[in-house]
Amino acid sequence: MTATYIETVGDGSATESKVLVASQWQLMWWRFRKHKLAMAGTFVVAFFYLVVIFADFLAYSDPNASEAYQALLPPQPIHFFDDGVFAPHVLGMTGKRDPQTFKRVYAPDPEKKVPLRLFAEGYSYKFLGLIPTNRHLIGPVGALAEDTIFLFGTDMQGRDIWSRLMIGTRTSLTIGLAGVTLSLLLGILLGGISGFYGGWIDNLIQRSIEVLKSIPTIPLWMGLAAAMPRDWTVVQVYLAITVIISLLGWTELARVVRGRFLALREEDFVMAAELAGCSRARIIARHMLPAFMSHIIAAVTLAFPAMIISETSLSFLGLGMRPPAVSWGVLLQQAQNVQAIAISPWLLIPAIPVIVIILAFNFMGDGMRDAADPYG
Amino acid sequence: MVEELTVKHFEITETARGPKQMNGAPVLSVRDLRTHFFQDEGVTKAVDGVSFDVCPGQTVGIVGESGCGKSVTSLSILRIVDPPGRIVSGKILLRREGGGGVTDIAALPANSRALRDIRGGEIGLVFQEPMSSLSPVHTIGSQLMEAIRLHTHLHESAVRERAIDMLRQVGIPQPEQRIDSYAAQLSGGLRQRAMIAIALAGQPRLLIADEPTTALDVTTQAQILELLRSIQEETGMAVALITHDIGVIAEMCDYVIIMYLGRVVEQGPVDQIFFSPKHPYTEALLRSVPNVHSEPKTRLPALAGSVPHPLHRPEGCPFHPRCARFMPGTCERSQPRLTEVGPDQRASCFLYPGADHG
Amino acid sequence: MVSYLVRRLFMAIVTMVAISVLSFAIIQLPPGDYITTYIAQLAADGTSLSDAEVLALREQYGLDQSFLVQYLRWIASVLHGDFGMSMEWRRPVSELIGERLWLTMAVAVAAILLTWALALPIGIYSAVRRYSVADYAFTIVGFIGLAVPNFLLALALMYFGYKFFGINIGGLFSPAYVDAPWSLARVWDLIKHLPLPAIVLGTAGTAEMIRVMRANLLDELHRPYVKTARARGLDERRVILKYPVRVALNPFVSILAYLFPYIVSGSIIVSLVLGLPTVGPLLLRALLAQDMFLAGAIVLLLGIMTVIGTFLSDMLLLWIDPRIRLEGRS
Amino acid sequence: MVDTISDPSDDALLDVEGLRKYFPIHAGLSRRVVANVRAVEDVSFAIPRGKTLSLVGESGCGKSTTSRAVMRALDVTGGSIRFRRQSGEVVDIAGLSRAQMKPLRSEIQMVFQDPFSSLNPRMTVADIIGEPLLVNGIDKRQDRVDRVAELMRRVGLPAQFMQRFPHAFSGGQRQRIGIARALALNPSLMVLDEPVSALDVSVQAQVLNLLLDLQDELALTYLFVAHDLSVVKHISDQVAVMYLGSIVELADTCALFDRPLHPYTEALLSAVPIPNPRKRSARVLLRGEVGSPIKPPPGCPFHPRCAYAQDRCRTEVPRLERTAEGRQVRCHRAHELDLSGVGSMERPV
Repeated sequence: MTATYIETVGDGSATESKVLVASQWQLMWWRFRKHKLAMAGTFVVAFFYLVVIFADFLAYSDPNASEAYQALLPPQPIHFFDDGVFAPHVLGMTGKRDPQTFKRVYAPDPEKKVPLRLFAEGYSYKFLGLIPTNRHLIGPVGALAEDTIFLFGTDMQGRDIWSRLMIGTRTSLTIGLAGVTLSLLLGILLGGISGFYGGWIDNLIQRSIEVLKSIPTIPLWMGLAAAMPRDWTVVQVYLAITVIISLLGWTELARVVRGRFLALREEDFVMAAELAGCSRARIIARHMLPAFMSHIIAAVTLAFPAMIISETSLSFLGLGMRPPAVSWGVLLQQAQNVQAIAISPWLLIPAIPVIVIILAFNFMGDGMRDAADPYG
Repeated sequence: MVEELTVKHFEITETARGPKQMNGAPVLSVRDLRTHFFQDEGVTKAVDGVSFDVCPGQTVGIVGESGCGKSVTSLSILRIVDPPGRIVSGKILLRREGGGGVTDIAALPANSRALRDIRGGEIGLVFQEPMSSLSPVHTIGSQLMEAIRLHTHLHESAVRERAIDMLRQVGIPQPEQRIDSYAAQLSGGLRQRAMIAIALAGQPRLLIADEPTTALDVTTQAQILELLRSIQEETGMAVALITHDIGVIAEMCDYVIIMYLGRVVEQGPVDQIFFSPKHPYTEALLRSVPNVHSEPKTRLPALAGSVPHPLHRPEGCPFHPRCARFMPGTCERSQPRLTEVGPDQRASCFLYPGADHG
Repeated sequence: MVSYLVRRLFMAIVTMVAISVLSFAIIQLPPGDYITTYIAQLAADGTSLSDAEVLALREQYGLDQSFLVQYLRWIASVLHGDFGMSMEWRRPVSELIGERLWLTMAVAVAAILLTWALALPIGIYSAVRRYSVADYAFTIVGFIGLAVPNFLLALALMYFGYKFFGINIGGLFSPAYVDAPWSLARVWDLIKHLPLPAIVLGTAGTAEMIRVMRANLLDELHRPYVKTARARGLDERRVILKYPVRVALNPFVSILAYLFPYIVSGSIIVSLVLGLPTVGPLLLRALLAQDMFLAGAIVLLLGIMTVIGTFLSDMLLLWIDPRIRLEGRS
Repeated sequence: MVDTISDPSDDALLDVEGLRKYFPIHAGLSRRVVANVRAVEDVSFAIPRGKTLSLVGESGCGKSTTSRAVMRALDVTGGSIRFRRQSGEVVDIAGLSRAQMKPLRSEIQMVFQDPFSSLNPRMTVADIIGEPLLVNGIDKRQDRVDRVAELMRRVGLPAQFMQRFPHAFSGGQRQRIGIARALALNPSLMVLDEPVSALDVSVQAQVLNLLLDLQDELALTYLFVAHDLSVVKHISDQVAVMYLGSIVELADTCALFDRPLHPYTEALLSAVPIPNPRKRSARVLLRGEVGSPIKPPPGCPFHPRCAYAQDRCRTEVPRLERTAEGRQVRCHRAHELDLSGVGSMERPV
């Protein structure tokens, strides 16, 4: 008799029985995996955070070392072979004044070869913030002062854009991460309170969110950012900017958390748990949190782009991170002027990672949102 | 392999069967209809070789459990199956009035004028959930008047009159005011009445009612069934009633079609189906239905197991894993074909000669 | 319906109050106050004030009072149209803002209109022809539109305009009209210059709105009421446009309410890059110079503009969705 | 208005008296209470140990709210709910706090209507059925596993499916899991809230049979909530018919079905479609719609739809009266009306 209750579904192939005992994370992963763009986005994001971790190692010259005579040098492509022999090098630049415009014009000089090597010596830093070293991924063979490379060219102050980009990536992406974390804490706290207690407090928080969302954010941030004392250190500014931009992200996260909370509160299985004698803490930890963790992760991923855009925009305006700090926005400040870009288009290179990472986060978040509810 | 249903056997010129034979040739004949859903996980054969007739004035009941394909059948008849569903093959033959010949709805171009004239004009449709079947942002009247304009040539000034009239006919009190109501402002019963009015606006010769009372309370259900019956008496239209409720079938229908996993397992006049079922599924299904006449606190003769997921339809006779009269070596090998088992009654089961290919 | 209106109006007022408090906080936040700055300015001009004079000044401006009292005094004068003096320009704030506010408005409205004009048809098309080549194309373009911060888009357009056409495509007026008095010709000149900033500002919003419209419409397309509309013999095109599109408009319009502040925000930064004579560059300059009365006034006025815009879109919602009109009546 | 109707017999496991549950309606910006939805209004019934009482009625009649109030899944507005504990002690649980209810939870369990939302999709069947055991002090994992396996076998599920997730089961099987979870703590009272209405016809019968078997073996007491009168007839010893928050009639199953005393019961019975094409009965069709629970009609709440209503019915609220046979009915004209029931007849097939 019992045997007749066994589903035909259950007796199928190996993959079928795998599904039957799959936890929600497995089901979500299977679904996420099918989303090609999301997978690609995930790899890109992972790659960028590797850059964050190894930023100093990937840079090869001090991001703030400036040489006026090397201003606005164009990128130097790497040549891998020299007369058919594998000998990676870049060509040095010689500058001369254009007799008509009196501007400095640089041209690669085939005579001046700067040989490159892996794990070259360069400026000193602490690897992973712990181990003092001066080795970098690549660099000129000898640490001679005149042997310099500028893979992405230099800016107006003659600083190496490649190295600055590596360090700037670290700043911008950690600010994004910190801002998201802060928003998340605010969002979970306020959204959770809103959803769990309901009533007037829910009403108050919801109305506050409505008010916050209808305030134009950029002028406000600009005001707040401008109010930062000029003498603050880089770290203080960094923290302040993080707080300012996280003031945007939490409303959406709070909305997601509250919505899930309210939906779950109505689920019969939550009531069943209560009737079984589960404590409030157990119900939240065992029944509610697992059901919306995935939604929160997706919402967090989708909150990243706004954070990154905010930091970049503020810094671009000169109201965010300030030199000597380096961030994507600070780098793009150099590109504020059309004439400058027209003459030195490589100043726009820092825009590429901004766009790529935002795309990647959007793809990843989209895939996560689709996979977040494997039982839907 | 799936057996070919001989169309000759179902030749639509043949006189219709059932208690209302005097009504002549069937208004609708479905022949070997197959509607499949093409999804990532595989192909769901929601309707897989279904044939039946509906005659004027007749009420044909299509009954079955979840996943049997009864609703997809009704959507297929009007060609409104949403992707990834698609009619793969089969004929849906509509006999036009006054010797107007026969139209194969399945062969008409999508969104063609001819097809649109049939929708609402020849065949009306009423759905299960009246709330979601009515637009939340349009008034009842606007949807009803739209249907009237589409299928009559009334002068614009008369359309509203007519709409109010129709609302009154389906038993909506104060139709002059209700016509400007939104669905959310009406009770479930009134909504379903409004739905029926819209379906009848083009004076169709066939009304397909897809679980018209499932979402309603039992006393409201009684009112709606009564309304359908009286409208049918007045207009003589044919009704195809799709339901999972055996009681509703017994109350309303002349002819019954029992479906299981996309296939017709048995069809016949209502009396024979209830008092002389031939297919083991029909028999087991009828016996397992609780009844207000039964003795309290007695066990029901239950059917074992549950309906398999349509993606995992068993080989051979789809019912064989649950069948009490399963014959190993036969039932799981090939699909039985519908075969004559009584006067105007057919079943697809290997218990009866003619069900196999030979 | 009345309760909805009252609630929205109430929210608009609360939002305005919140914005005014925040604006005043911005004025107050920097270390020192108006008088300190003023004294510094006078000192730079060679005038120095005695302590008694400073105290008198402080009293005159109420700077010895609490934040609340100062705020109320500021609000009271703002309500009389007096936004105070700009320290940097030594002119009344209201005079400085003047037409820049209206131009900001014009740019924002142009961007919203463009967003609508593009997002609505594309969103509908993408949903109805889901997974078609055009749908994929729009989706990809939309993703990129979402990913490019608008100041970068502005830079890129400027760069290409400069590089390939040798023209400066910034500004809202041709040189001949920059300082000209208002006339029909000047308005027409303005209209001719609006599309570029509108595109720059509207891209991200358009991409977002296409996604919203597509997703909502996809949700609605398979509802039974669409099937019943089809089943009564309505033409496919009219089925889609009259029913699901109409229902999907609701979330589309409610997002508009949040689009407005977003676009006003964006206009600040885009104006800087494109050199538009809106309040944006003025605000940045005021902030960098700590010209706080000017900055506070701009933030306040922008806020009020968005509140009005949001309120108008709420009214639009009321108009298109009978469910909101019916709310509270049953 | 107080009706003392049930003399609490000694063997009653559950004795509900004068139960009321109002839901306040808030309006305006201040969210003040402008009215109450009177979901349950003066409901009284008692269930003897080992018996089944069904609450029937149409949507919005208050049957589900009543069952949830008995479970104390919500706070009650008034009345008493006396429950006889396994220790023999009788407790009025109507006023107990959350903490005070906790020790009683194991004795009153529930089976839900929706087999999909009632099982946490993120837990294995073993965890779902084992959770009540875990939180009630059965700490050893092996003990729990053994008990879960036993429970699964008891409800007709193969124990080797323990590690599967709910999505691997069909609706009927999920409902069995829900029953096993409810049984885990050896309750004496089971509240069954429409346990078969979401199931296919063929599966419905299996679950009903299972419930009947379990009651026999474990001497369970059922409070069964349903809208389907055929199902109710099958499972119940007693039936209470509800209309607009009140019980209008309560009687032994056969008595109620054969000879209803309340006009609403009569209408309800006659509306049930009979699965017998030879018996297409004439119906008592109700006019109009159910009244509003916020502002119920004056007098008898059923009078606007009642075919037998008189002037008195329009003004005076009828009291719940006990008849000689131990039936209860809330109708002014109960003693003079001769109403028809479903009678009995041979089944087809």
